[in-house]
Amino acid sequence: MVMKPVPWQTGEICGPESAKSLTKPDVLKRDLSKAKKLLLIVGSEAPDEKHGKGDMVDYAIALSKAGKMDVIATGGAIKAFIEKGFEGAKTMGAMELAYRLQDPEWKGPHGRGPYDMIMIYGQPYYMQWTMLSGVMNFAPQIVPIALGRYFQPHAKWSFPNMKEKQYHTILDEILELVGGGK
Amino acid sequence: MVMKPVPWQTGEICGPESAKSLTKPDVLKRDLSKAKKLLLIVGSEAPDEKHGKGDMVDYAIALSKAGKMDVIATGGAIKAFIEKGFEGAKTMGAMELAYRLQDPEWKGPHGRGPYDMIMIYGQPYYMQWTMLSGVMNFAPQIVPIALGRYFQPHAKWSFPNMKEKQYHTILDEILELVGGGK
Amino acid sequence: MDDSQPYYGAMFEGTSPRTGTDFRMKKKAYFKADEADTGLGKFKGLEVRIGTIVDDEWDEPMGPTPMPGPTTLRSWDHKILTKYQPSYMPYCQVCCLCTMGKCDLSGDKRGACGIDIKGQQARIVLAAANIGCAAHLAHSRHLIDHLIEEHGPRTELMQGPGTEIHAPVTRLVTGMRPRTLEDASLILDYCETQMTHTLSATATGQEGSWMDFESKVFHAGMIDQLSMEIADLAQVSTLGMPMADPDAPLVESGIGMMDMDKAIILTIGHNIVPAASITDYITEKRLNDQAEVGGMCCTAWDITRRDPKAKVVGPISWQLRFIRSGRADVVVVDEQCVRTDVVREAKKVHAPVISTSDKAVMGLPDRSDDPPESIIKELVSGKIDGCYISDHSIVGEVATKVAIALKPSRRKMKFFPSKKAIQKMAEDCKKCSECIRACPNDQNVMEAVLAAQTGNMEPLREVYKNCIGCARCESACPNDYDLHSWMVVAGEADCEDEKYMVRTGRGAIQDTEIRHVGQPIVFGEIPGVIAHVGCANYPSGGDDVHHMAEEFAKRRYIIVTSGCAAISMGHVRDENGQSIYERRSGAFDAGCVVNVGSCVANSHIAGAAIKIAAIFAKRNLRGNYAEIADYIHHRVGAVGISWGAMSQKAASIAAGFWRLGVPVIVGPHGSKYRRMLLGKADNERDWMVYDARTGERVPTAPGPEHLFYAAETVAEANVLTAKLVLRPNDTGKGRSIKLSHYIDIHETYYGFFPEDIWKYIRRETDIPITLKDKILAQMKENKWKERKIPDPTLLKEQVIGGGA
Amino acid sequence: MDDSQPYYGAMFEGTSPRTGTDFRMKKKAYFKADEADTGLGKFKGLEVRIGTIVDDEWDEPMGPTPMPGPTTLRSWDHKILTKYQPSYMPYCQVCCLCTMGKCDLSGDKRGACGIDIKGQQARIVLAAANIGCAAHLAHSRHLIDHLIEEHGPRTELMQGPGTEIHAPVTRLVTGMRPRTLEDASLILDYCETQMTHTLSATATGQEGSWMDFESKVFHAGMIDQLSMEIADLAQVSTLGMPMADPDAPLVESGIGMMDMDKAIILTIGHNIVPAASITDYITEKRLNDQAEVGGMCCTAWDITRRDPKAKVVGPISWQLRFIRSGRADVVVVDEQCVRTDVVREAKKVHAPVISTSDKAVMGLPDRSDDPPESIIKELVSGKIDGCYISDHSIVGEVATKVAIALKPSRRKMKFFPSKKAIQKMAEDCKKCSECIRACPNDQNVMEAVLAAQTGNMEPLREVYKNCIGCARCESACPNDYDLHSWMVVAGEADCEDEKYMVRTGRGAIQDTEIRHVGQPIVFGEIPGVIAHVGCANYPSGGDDVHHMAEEFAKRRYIIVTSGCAAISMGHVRDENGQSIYERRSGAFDAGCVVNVGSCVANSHIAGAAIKIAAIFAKRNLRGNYAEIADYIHHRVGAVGISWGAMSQKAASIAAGFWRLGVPVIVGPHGSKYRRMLLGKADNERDWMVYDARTGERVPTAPGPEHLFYAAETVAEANVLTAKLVLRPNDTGKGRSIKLSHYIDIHETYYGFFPEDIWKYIRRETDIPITLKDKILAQMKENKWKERKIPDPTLLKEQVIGGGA
Ligand code: SF4
Ligand code: SF4
Ligand code: SF4
Ligand code: SF4
Ligand code: SF4
Ligand code: SF4
Ligand code: SF4
Ligand code: SF4
Repeated sequence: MVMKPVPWQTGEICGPESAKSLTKPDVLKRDLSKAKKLLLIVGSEAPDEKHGKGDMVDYAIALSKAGKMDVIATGGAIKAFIEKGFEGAKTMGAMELAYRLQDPEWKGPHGRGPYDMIMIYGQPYYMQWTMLSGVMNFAPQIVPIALGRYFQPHAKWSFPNMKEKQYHTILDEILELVGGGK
Repeated sequence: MVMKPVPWQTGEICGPESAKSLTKPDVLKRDLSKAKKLLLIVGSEAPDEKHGKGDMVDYAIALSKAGKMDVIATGGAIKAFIEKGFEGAKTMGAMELAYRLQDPEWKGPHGRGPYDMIMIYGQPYYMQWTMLSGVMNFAPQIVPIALGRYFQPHAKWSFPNMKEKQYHTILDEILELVGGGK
Repeated sequence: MDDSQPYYGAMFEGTSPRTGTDFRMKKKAYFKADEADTGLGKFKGLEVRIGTIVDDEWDEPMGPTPMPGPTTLRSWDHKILTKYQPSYMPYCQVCCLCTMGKCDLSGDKRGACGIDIKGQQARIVLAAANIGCAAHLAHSRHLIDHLIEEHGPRTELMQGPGTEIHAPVTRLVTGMRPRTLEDASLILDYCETQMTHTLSATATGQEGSWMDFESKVFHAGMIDQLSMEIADLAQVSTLGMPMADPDAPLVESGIGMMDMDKAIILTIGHNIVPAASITDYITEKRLNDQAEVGGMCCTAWDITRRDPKAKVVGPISWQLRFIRSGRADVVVVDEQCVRTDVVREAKKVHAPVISTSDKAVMGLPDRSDDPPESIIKELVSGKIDGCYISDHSIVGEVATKVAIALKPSRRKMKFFPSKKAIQKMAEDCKKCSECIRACPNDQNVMEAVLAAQTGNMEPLREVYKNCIGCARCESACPNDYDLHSWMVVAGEADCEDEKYMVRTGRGAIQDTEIRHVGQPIVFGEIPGVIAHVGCANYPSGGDDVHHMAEEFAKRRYIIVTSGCAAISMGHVRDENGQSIYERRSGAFDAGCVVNVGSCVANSHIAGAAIKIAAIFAKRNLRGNYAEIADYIHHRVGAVGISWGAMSQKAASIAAGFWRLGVPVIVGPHGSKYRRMLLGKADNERDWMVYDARTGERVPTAPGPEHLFYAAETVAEANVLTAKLVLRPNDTGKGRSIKLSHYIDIHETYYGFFPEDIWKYIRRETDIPITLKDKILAQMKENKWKERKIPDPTLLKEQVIGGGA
Repeated sequence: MDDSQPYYGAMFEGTSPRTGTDFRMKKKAYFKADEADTGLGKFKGLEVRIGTIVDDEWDEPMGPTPMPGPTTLRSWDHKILTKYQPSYMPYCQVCCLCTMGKCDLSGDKRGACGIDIKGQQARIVLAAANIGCAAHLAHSRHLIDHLIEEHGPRTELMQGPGTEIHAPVTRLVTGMRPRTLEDASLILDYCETQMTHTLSATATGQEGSWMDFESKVFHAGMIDQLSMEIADLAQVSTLGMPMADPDAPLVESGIGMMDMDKAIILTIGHNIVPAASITDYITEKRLNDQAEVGGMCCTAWDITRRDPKAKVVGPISWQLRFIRSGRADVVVVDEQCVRTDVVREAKKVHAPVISTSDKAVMGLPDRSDDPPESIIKELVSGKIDGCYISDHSIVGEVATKVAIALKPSRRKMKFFPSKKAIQKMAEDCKKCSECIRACPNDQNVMEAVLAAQTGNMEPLREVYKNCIGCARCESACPNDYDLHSWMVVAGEADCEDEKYMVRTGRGAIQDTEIRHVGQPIVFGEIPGVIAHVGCANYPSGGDDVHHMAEEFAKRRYIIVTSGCAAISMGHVRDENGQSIYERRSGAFDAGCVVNVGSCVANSHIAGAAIKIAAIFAKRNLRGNYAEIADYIHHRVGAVGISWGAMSQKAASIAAGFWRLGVPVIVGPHGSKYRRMLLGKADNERDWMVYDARTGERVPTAPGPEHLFYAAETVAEANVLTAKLVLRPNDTGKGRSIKLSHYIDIHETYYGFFPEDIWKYIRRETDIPITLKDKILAQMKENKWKERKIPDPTLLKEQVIGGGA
């Protein structure tokens, strides 16, 4: 099932609505150009996941800078941001976040919302699945983009269970796109 | 959703297993060449559905002859076969059939089984959906091919919610394939 | 002592349900006599709890299984389930019941709890049966509580003249004769305990075997049947309903029957209590010329049973069309079969909603403790969209006054768009097919909308006829078209013309009627008893129910009916303008159509079958479940049909019949119950029975062939019905009558002579005379051999002399 | 008269639960005195049904809501649900509950019954809560039936010394003091009725509003809590378990503790009755040197409560590893948390299975009526894989004799493959990832298998540590590898080393203990009561539970625990080889670890909170639910944590706490319960309370901030826990203590000083002294203003003088 846009955990089928398979960064262009406020959500697994010479927290920092995105760290990932000296991240619980995003007027902990696009990775697969279900079903104003390696059906765009190497390559391409697009 | 391999009735999502989209008859070749005993199952809606100059019962008769397939008519469709003077069809209930097919030694009313491939159309969409679920889950020895216009996720092969015209064209192509293949 | 046997006061202590020892002999010693004295001030409470439990006047000996626990009848269930094995058609391959999931159960995978896909399907069936059972049981409990409150616990329970064996299901299951409301309450205690047990088995990490899940499904069904009998018994005894009356009144029915010159109160649901408060209020205050009450679903039957001036609007699928039409000035909902968006829908037509049941509060503000005048004011002013009133005694006043107050202004409003407006709106149709894809009946709504663009409303009208009124097409439409309303507008004329007379529910069947037909039924000379029950999820309109009923009534089968099916059956007029109820008698006899009443009354259908065993065969009923079920299964040619079976309740009702060995047919949507119970006609071993006279195992023809079956079409249902009435015990004459009908129906609907007649011929007398040659030829071809007609049973213990 | 009030014998007639009129004044006249005489022979049965119901010796006045119906507490629920709104995360966008479906509920679509996706999610939550409640309730019923049978209905209920306020939940909910088993039975009648009502609301066409579904979820949770209290009360009273004993014995625990020189009987489940029959038999026949009993799940606690020689093998997720290890010579399952494939798994290691519960018969042949000797013979010979025995009294003999007979031959068998063999088999791995995709904890099983190819077992051992023992990886593997067994082999040494001493369940909390800690808790000086309960669906091993408990115990919070969490908590040894139970006292006091016992015992945790209100604040409990819940919510800094919450039972247990206003945290898998109950900290209006002294509406800090929350990590859970213990009623000293801990924990786990401290400062005395400068700066930055400390309540009627 690698490289197919089917739920990574095999039982986690959802409903009729399902994400589009993100295989080329370019497909995001349209949505990116329409988005006004972007939020990057980074979960507890990010510090332990390698990317390039650093980890997925470093990637978040880079992405945030490139795309001028606010960052919310969940599940304690904030500690890694702080340790890396990054000031732009705030902490919130994943479940709180999934809830508050449903409010189209919610300004977020940075006070700069409401957001109309989120990029997300780093929570346990199944937990992100439920978070995104909340967003998909009750926050239609938000375009959710899942940046984890495995397919998240409740996003608008999600990688189709990428091979590891390709995954990291496309992440870098997205970083470029986001940076270039703004 | 026309021309996409998603369940026609939008709520009828199934599980992780789902049919492959049948858009070219050729893809059936492999399965057809492996199949030893074919059964054609025709439901109650067939007599009312046009195809070419006749209806889908005429198509069944042609297909049965071309592919030397036994025919079982469900829900009273048998009457149309008899009225058309076709002798090769037997009648059974759809639910009985879905059950008996699960027995790998079942010889069927023609006494010529067990079947290892079925082609099926003509039952109400949702009812065929459940029949095929029984087959997919409990009759792994059978390759089920759905020949209705709308996508049946529990088949092995199914049309992806075809446009009407294309649908009838591909049916004719399949007829040819089946006839030619044997 | 068997631990699975629950403890019910002093009733059953010391009694093993397996050994069948007479429980009255076995009172335990721990009740001290002096305690009865000390607590003299407390007697009132105490005394009430017992009533007729210690029934010293009943000389029928106690059978082996009074008040069975969840596994007491397991061995009977296993017999049935071996003969009719579940055919699972998973409706979903995953399980989402706990947080170890979702578990993928496809292929031979197991869930994190160890369950496999068959176990899972069976578990879901059990969950559904429990939910269905809970619905009736909670309804029954509410009724009993209310009636005890109103009439006192010692109020006698009656089923009417000629029903000496009253409450046959209760006798059979519990070993009790319920004589008072207090007894009824005790029986519900038992039911609630059992339901808790069977529901608990669905929890993660409990039952694991599909067979045992299914056995518990049967148990839930039996408990359901019991709780329904109690409910109807109680309401018939206290609320002035017809009592086992074949001449129950004809009442008006259909949308066109509602008198729009009066204020209209629409009642929806199943619980007579609030609705009765309305009709009583209207009668008492002599407001009949100002207001009238129409019912939908079972409440319709129960209000007309109590007050024949009330009207039956239609079955469940008529809810939306009727509310949307704006005809109702106030909508009163009680419980079950209520559209969950009723408040939203009624609001569109400015009709307030009064919720009267704690099961369906619908988010409405609670006004239970307010004085009626203030509630009325709030509702009439539109300050609130509706309210919840738990005190039924004030519902009548509030609903009536509100309706009368609102009527004048509401009659000036128009709620539906004109055909012109529809034509205009239709022009923007996106041709996206979403309406078709959303329609459970696969109606081509889009085509109809496209036709409407040109002013042709006929296709929309056609859709209306096959429509179950679910509005899924609407909510799927990206243009937010009120598609269902459009159909109703297209079918306006049909609506107005909906005027029928239907016979309201008569309640139980009389012993005298049974005495009259018991023998011809058991011998097969009345070819069958066909019960049309349940909801209105029809694949193509309600007329089908009438068609099926008429097909068999005219062949002198006994037709019994209840619930929405009974409404639909009456909604067809013949060339003389008469409904089936006008044409046919309401007696339990050949060719008659017997409406027992609302869903809870359908327990009388089982009751009739049980009484046949008691009256004709003189079998003991008391706590004697397996023997009686075995009797019915082999001798009583009854078939249940629930053509529009929809809910969990229909599932549990069916389960009650399965445990009695009575086959049930549902319409094609019933395939979504995701498991059938099917026999294998060609598997001779499956049709062996003991001959009770000799103990021999003898083959019989496959009859009834299936126990639960979703038919694709009316044609299939009719053919199957004719076949499912066959029973091993048929006499030659009975068998030949049944076969003639089967052959005739088969030829009519399938176009050819059935090929399996020879299987059902045991000896020459079985052969229908007029078809003798053809059948003899078939017999010869199939190497037919003569068989004996056994005294059939599946129970070894039924063999005379114990089957040694 | 409120119709939603059910009728319970003579108990409550004439009493409105809303008005609170003393019910003893209101007996109705329909009980005729002479009837008490006529039926003298029947008294025995009658008398039993009542017991202490008419409790003339209890001078506590009846509160407003004895035996509440499904909507009686609705207005309280709505208050809570407005403050903590559901955040739904649909686990499935469709509904498959009836045959009008499946309905697509995505977007703003509605189902054919009119329901929308929020209503549907709430309905599923209600169904789950009902199933969970049914599991405990049916268990409770079984216990009570059995104990009445065994000990008689007048057997007194006791909770032990210092528990004058026994059964606080029962008092609160029902207004009754249950004094005998017979009373307990009556209370279960009430519970069963309520559960039937709430379950019925899930049927198609009943409740429509998410708010009302959720209110019924709370109702089911409350009923669940009540039934659990009754169950534990009954077993503690009769089965020789510790009674509210802080010094309950330490018992042996862990796989390594099992003495393989003896025959091993493994008991799995929740119902002590069959397990007790085994330990009793062993003791009676002096077979302790030949056989020993180990328990898994709650049965483990309950057998060791009865017999400290028995052992606690491990939590639910240990089932498979222990069975597969072949150590158990016979497996006895009762009910709940039993792997549904236990027969299949036990068969692999030639261990017969005895099912003892009608909830989990597992398809086994029924041997209930056979003599023990013949059953033993069948089981020892392997003729049957196991059997169902409903008569618990013979289970002890059968299980023990079978285990002893089988032991010698079974000890010679080898059940696991060698590491070598694993290495060999691993070579064929298809690298298909299916094992990873199947793993609920996303374990990289494939990598571990690939490592095993080279003989490196360490990765498999790592997986073992994070594994919940579900075997989904295995059933997904196309090579049919016994992957879970491989992990166990890789972790063999860890297994052998699993040797711990754990304190068995003590039962209730004493009034004297409450008297001691009531004030410091309410004032906030004991910073909180943290309850670790529930199942073992841990995201990364059971050590986390120990870690969380220790983190707060060392800060002098009171740690309470029960069920599998209590086992996991004890399965970590410190540098001195001691478990947390050895290090810390079992008293209900600061820094102690209180194991109340099995899951049903966790009702004592709620009981303790309720007793604080009664003892410290002298509030009346009797039928006074809303006031007490309001009290607890605002004053008792309790938090429930169910880190491995898995089942429907965990859901209903949580719901019981929600209705009491106590927040619950679950682990990340808990997100699959598909709805949280969340507050909005920044929404000032949500945190307004009445000041009971003045009637003013005053703002408070958001505490507790959430009511139901799935934490992603231990870090998040710890930070949240520290915050959720905050209560509006904290004194200055209490608040400053709580805040110090919150700050410290926040800095430890999140790496920075929390930014919201200023919100929780009401006046300067709230500021932790050592951090004063930092906090003052933060206050200034946020334009802090002084606030008053109210006497907080959400109930207008609690305002002195009625809140006019
Ligand atoms: S109940 Fe069993 S199959 Fe269902 S989700 Fe839970 S573990 Fe999986
Ligand atoms: S309202 Fe009628 S036409 Fe529309 S989806 Fe439902 S059944 Fe089909
Ligand atoms: S859903 Fe609406 S817009 Fe689409 S085809 Fe149907 S009527 Fe037209
Ligand atoms: S028959 Fe079915 S749909 Fe009709 S009222 Fe009864 S339960 Fe409801
Ligand atoms: S069982 Fe029903 S609710 Fe659960 S995943 Fe399947 S379709 Fe969805
Ligand atoms: S219960 Fe309602 S939403 Fe669910 S399948 Fe039935 S009609 Fe559809
Ligand atoms: S048994 Fe352990 S490793 Fe395998 S799927 Fe279950 S949790 Fe994962
Ligand atoms: S599922 Fe089996 S074959 Fe596939 S990767 Fe895992 S261990 Fe290898």
